[in-house]
Amino acid sequence: MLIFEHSSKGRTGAPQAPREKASLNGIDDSLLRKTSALLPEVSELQAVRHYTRLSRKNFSIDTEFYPLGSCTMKYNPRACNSLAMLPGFLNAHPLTPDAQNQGFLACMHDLQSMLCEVTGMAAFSLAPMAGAQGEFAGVAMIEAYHKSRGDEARKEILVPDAAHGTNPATAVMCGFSVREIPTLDNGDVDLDALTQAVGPQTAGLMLTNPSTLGVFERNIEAIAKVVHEAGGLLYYDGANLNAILGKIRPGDMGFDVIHSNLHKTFSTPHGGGGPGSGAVGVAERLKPFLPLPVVTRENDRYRYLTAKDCPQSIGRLSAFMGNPGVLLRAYIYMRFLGREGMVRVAEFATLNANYMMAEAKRRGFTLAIDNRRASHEFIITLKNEAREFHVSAMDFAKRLLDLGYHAPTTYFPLLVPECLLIEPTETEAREALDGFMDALQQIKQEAETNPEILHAAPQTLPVKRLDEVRAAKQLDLAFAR
Amino acid sequence: MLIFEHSSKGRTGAPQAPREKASLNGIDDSLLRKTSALLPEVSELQAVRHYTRLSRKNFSIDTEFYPLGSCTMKYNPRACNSLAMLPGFLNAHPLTPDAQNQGFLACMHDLQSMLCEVTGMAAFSLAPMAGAQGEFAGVAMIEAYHKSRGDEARKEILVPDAAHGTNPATAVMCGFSVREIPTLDNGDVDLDALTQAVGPQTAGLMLTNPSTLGVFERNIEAIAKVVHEAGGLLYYDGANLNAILGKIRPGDMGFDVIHSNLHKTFSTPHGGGGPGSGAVGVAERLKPFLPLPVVTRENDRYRYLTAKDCPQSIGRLSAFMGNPGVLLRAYIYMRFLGREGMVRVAEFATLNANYMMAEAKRRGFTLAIDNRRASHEFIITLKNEAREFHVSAMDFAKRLLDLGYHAPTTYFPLLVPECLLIEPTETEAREALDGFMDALQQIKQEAETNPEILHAAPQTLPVKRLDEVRAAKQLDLAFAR
Amino acid sequence: MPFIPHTDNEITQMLETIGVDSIDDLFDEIPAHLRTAVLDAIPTGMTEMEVSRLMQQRAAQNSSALCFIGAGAYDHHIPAAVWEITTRGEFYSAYTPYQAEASQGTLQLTYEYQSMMTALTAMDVSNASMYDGASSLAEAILMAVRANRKSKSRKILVPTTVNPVYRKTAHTIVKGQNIELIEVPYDETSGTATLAQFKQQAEAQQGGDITALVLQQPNFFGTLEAVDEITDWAHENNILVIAVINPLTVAVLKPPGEWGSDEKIRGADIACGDGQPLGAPMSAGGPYYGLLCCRQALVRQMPGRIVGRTVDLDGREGFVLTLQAREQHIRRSKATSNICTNQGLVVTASTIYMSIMGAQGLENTAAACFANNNTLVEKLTTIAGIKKAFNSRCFHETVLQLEQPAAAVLKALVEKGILGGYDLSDDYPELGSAILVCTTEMRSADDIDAYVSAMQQVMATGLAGEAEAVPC
Amino acid sequence: MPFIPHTDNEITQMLETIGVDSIDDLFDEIPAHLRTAVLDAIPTGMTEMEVSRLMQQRAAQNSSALCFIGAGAYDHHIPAAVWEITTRGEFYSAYTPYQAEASQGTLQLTYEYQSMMTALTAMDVSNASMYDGASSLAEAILMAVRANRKSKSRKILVPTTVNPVYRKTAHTIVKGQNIELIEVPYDETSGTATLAQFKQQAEAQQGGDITALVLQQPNFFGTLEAVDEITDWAHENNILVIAVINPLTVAVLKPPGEWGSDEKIRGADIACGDGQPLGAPMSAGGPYYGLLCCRQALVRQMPGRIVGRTVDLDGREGFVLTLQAREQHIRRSKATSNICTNQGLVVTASTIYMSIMGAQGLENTAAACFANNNTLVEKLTTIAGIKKAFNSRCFHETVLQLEQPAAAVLKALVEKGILGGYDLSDDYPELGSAILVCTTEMRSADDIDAYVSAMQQVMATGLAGEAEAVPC
Ligand SMILES: Cc1ncc(COP(=O)(O)O)c(C=O)c1O
Ligand SMILES: Cc1ncc(COP(=O)(O)O)c(C=O)c1O
Repeated sequence: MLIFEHSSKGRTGAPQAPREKASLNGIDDSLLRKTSALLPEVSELQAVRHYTRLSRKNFSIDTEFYPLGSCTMKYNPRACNSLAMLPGFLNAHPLTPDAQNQGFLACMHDLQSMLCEVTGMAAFSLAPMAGAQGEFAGVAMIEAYHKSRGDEARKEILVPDAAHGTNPATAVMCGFSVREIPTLDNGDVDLDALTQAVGPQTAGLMLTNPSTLGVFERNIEAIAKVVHEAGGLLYYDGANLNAILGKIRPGDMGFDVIHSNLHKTFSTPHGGGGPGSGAVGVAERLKPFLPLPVVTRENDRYRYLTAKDCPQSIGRLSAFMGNPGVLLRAYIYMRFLGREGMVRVAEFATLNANYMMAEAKRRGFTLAIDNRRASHEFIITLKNEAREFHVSAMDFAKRLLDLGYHAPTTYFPLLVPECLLIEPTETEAREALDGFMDALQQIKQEAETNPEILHAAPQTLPVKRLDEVRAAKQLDLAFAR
Repeated sequence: MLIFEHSSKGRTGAPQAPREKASLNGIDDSLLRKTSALLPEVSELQAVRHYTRLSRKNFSIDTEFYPLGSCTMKYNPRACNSLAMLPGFLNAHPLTPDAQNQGFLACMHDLQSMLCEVTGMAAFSLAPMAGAQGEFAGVAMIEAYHKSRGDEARKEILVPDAAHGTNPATAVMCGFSVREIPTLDNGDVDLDALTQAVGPQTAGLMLTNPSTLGVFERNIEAIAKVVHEAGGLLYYDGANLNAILGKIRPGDMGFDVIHSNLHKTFSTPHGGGGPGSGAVGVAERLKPFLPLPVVTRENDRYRYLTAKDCPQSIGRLSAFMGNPGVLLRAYIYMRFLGREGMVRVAEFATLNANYMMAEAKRRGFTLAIDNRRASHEFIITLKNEAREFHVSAMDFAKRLLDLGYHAPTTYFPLLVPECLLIEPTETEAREALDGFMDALQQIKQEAETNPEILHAAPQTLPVKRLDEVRAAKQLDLAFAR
Repeated sequence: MPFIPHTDNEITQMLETIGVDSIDDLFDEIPAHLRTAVLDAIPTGMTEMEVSRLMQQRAAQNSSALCFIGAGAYDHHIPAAVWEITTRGEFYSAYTPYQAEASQGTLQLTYEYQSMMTALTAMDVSNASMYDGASSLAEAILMAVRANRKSKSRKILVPTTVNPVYRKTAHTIVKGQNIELIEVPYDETSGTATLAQFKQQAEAQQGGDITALVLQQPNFFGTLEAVDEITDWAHENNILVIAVINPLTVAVLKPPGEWGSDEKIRGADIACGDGQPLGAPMSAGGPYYGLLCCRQALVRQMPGRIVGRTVDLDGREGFVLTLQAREQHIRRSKATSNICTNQGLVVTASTIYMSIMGAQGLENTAAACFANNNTLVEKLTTIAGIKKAFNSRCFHETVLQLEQPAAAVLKALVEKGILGGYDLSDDYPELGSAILVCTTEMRSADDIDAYVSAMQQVMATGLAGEAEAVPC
Repeated sequence: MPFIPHTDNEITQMLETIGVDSIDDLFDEIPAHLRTAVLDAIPTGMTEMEVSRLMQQRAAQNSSALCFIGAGAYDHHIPAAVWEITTRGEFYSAYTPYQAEASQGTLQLTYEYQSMMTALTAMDVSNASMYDGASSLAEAILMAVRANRKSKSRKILVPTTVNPVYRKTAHTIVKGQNIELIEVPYDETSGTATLAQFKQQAEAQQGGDITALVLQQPNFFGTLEAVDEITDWAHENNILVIAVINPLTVAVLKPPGEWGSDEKIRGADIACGDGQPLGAPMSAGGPYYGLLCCRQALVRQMPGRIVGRTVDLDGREGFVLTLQAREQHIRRSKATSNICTNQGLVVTASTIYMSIMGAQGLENTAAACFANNNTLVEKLTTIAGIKKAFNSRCFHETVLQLEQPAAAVLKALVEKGILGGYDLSDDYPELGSAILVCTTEMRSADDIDAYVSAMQQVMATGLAGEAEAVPC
């Protein structure tokens, strides 16, 4: 039942608003609204009950194991939430003068420094509001860099075929054309193809390492050399930073610019879709181009750098400071971890992934890439099961839901058929991993003996399988009164 | 699965405690614990997930309509929670000097005053930590009052047969014997029986008005006269105060002492069993006997009265100030309501109850007391259904759970066979009342056509009907390792 | 180990299953000489007790002055229920609802959000959110360029009454795609963008081909634009209208879907704005969210996620992400935008907020903001040396011109516990010493009086000499 | 209307169904002359915005001084997860789990609580909570009187090392039932109750028949009682032993279930105490909860609710309230107690707290409290005019005797931001100017140094004359 269906004309959530409506005298009638918006008219209790009940129709980290590859669904410490919501932060107007905002600015400055240290970059801007916006900022900086050198012919961005969709989409938003670079069967980038692809038109290469195939790109130094020698820059998509945190730094691998999805590696909540943060870091030569705002420290006081301080900046990406509430949560999480905790994140995320991969193999699943270390994630391909038993990765996913596990990422990366991209993260206990593998094995047996169970899944959730085709054809995007 | 079953030896919820265990050198070995307590060894995520999931096995006001008679399950405004948990209150040590505790004490003083006004009493103590402790304090004051006058022969407390179990239990705890007074079919106390029962042995009468039968005691003035003339005092069990808030005051009815369950009328959460508050109010003559602490105001400053100030006090009932977090929530709620809101509480609680009662009658149910106004609650008796279809009030209750409604109170008051005591409260919308009545009617039909459905209920909850006999016989009260 | 549950025993067993001796072996594909040594600049880890204390100290360092700043972020009351429910684990720690059956909570809520947002704006379609108001304007412009196939110019008219940071942000984001944002100056008397100015700028362009125009209501100065006549003119000239709105004020102002007088082509084509006033705390600048609505015909140009209602195998109602072929994870380089993660949790809060407030609550709140601003401005302008910059009625913020230097006045006010407004001198030097002063329903009569009396004291003191002394 | 959803339309229809003209008619059985007129002393209602502001102001009036007071309530760290989960609507707004099938969350959690509490105390049975530590002592005494059928005296030995407010509360509650609490003085050198004193008091009673004795560990002075030898003596003399414990310190101290040396009759018979240190904020005094445990044989004398594990119709594990025949709602005047509502929500928090902390976490916390108190006391006693009152090792609070008047010293410390301890002069005049000083794990090395330096300054100033000037 929709909240609108609990409405009763004239009902209000008093006492949440001023009791009376003050006069709007003085505003020209033609500028005023004629009829009230048709919002729900419910009591506070009805709203509380409705949304409390709705919330329970979600899977979430707090209720289920959520091994969603590429998404790093780790535990979101509750203290990160409650401390980021202290009144001193919540009530701060974004245009508060810096002198009255020192507590917040100090956190942001520390966060920039810690991100620099753990990624090996020279400077960071916290402005981008998600990974994709971080990519935008990064690629825009690459563009600005070439332009500042009068190197205007560089109109192409290289992207491996395993890349996330945001990479090519970003390049296009920044005015570049995109060229795809193939990946070898062993998961590494095809270095020959890359060498042939680079040239004076190359603005840069966008790369995730470890890649979305769940393996570490071993030729990273050679790749960097090829791109740099062609005059291009190297962009690091930090979605998989969790796998290498404190183990190897993108800056040391030769990357010129990176974004970090703080909502992945640094455990800010995904919130059912966002908000996130895609903080961007750069090597020295790109520093002048960083998006604003950036926080600097002078004589023990903190202040925002302005366009006057940074005339070459690519500019602003949002009205204020990106997503401060997200940044605070990431900052708090990083202070929890400290330098020693950072390394452990990568270690145990990797241990969990490799353990599950070994178990998957032992239980007869086909790995997309065999005989390699998993990074913090790995891929099972169900192409055999699909061929033999006519069950799809989607069927496996839906059946997992029935068994109380969130499904892994399916059908990404695109080059692996019928794939499950599995990322357990370091915060899950071994029992959860084993339980999940048991479920997967059970489903495999069901696929062999009674594939109908898979096709009919899920059965235990609030709804059965939903008709997506109808949704797209008979568009119903808002409640019609 | 119990939290203990998620344990793994050596696992901890770091970083919640100091990393190292400091030395206990200096404490004699014989005083130290030899082996660690067998508590769960789980990660923070495991604990969060376990208890989040457990919570979802509860019915609650926030998720279901909860028409539990005598319990006043109204909406608990979320702001009462968040404001009572402001750090200034949460971090206050109970022995903070009064001068450093003025914000809290001001709230408590205001709360005392508002309770006096709305109940018509001369003074209030907020010390009792639930209704039963309020009763204890009240009856102890009655005892102290008689003793202070040298009237030591008064050893008996009168209690109507419809009374809540805490009433007789309290009287006994205070050293009194109990005599039950019968109730007439129309719900009023049997005034003749009362008149015969009173005498020089009578310390007082404990009464709820409206009574637990859901009707207003019309002879209250006559009752007061009888008891007072016999030298006894009148105790008001305030569990049903919600029904008359701002409409009639216990003090004006002639009561000498009352308790108010703030967790009912003033909407502090029931919390799955508590905490509550049973603030006690007294007429002038009982003022010296109030339990401590009490907050007073002198020259615009607030302070706790001590035993030195109140030498005749019955004393303390707890180590500190009763349940301040509960008191704060009640205070906040009362400020929301204000004087005009108080009256509306009674009006709409009564409207809802009478509406449901009319609907119940219309739908063919038998009322325990017919042709009277309902207070904020009323009683259906299922004695006919029990006789004809062999279904019990318990069966109705369990089947209601299946249909998404919490059951009304069953088998209380004891004198009505197979009863459902239904209290909707003022915060429920009409749709909820209608939905509940529809469910009740459906069950009645099921009882007539297929009583098995009732006997087998509930079917849709985490467990089916539980074996209470086995629980009491094969005691299993703690996880055995 | 913070948040890592592994016991020694388990580690050993897991390594055995994998077939390696140590965790370090799992990293043997990483070139050894690249391995990170120590992360010196990162402090050592803290317990929650220690972190809590640190953050409490930091939070306490922030000012708790009374806030009279608006300029794009507003200090409104948020019912306690909103964030208590929003931060329930099931909303807080869920991912994007790609697995629809396991995400009906988020999906239904988002559908309800879309329904509320279209009701508020009187537009046909809403998406599930963009990052913030400024970036949603940028996306609206990109969308207009894609949608207006008859126009080739990629020229957008943007009055300077549109929030300056919105204009800057839009510039950052659209400039790579060869789109030109053309400034339209405002009328100095009314502080609004007039139709005449729009016409003049349009005519100044060769060919007169304009792709879209932007109109903010209330505008950055708090004054009200003549939305009807500008919309009519735009539509007569094949110019798409992009409305920038404040979703709270739209509860009482004419919604963008009804702008214009011509019944046939009535309404803005795209509406965007920041959702912050509807339940998001100011929080030093975010997270907020960008609202983005459009006419039905433009839905396939919409960036970002959209939820649709459908049915399951049994015909039961359910909700899914729909029209995903617009998005980067399907369409990659041909997507309508690169956006992936949005601002879902803030939308959750906002949806609960709107449910609890209802239209009546929003209207009363908006009207209270208006009334409070009138009161404040009336009182402040009785002080010698303070006057309104424009002769129009303002909504809940107003530009005041001061005879003392704005920066010095604001600094002096801060010392008296008042955040007195936003200094306009950087963005609008032509206004001289001017500040933008905002009131919401949160500013009580006492607060307003406190401001007025602080301002009286400040203006009575000569501050001219101090103007230089306030660098930040 | 706050929290009332009725629209005018609905009211009319409902009144029609009932068959009355107005809501007022529903109150026509109430004598008209008794009807309340106006509630003058109650202010008019407020919006949430107004209430929030009021409460924020009130909360800000409370002091945020560093807390070195213990004396029964302790400033411990509480993981943020604890109350975030505890205040989920499903726990917060549920009733007592009488409908077991719809309350498995609360019931299972309570069973887990009972399991943790028995593990901590090494007792057989725990109930689901009493109101607080003080009232749980009273109930323990009542229980002992019911349980010790061989004793007729109803005399209870209570050393004065037991928290004075606990003794006062117990007196209030048990005095109606003819029970006598007999004080046992403490040893002035060690600050503990010695066996000799117990014996002396027992012998002083005619017939020597003692029903039970009470022993607090650590006692109110923070010193450690000789629990083994006193328990042994008690059991040899048919005296039940009631332990009063701090459930945090019991993580490292010998649990009451193991007190005594004799294997056969080992252990206290009843253990009680306040659960506050396990996850309840100090909150000006509550809500906390009373823990109450006993030997298996005494379970039918237990007051309060108890949860048992059982099975459902399908044999699946489930939980119910059990042994309800002890309780007032069944047994009425013959119940073990009048208690009904308990402190369930705090128990919920405490259970989550114990799960997250584990035994290791509790032990480390307790040990840190001990170490901090040693450090503080060592440093304070180097200041001239300050000495320890007793020669024993203290746990996390210590009695200090001052050569300046305690009240004046504490007042001077407050002005320096330090809540320096609890003034013992009312309760223990024989100790002269003495304070009880507490440290928990929350007091950092800096905090301790801040206290020491404040105390140095205070003690260096003559305060004698100010003693009178501190009435409250
Ligand atoms: C590899 C990769 N790159 C980029 C992104 C985009 O990040 P965001 O969703 O924060 O915009 C993602 C997100 O899933 C990702 O997995
Ligand atoms: C009529 C009546 N009296 C007394 C009580 C006891 O109050 P409490 O549970 O707060 O101790 C109740 C509680 O249900 C009650 O309904």
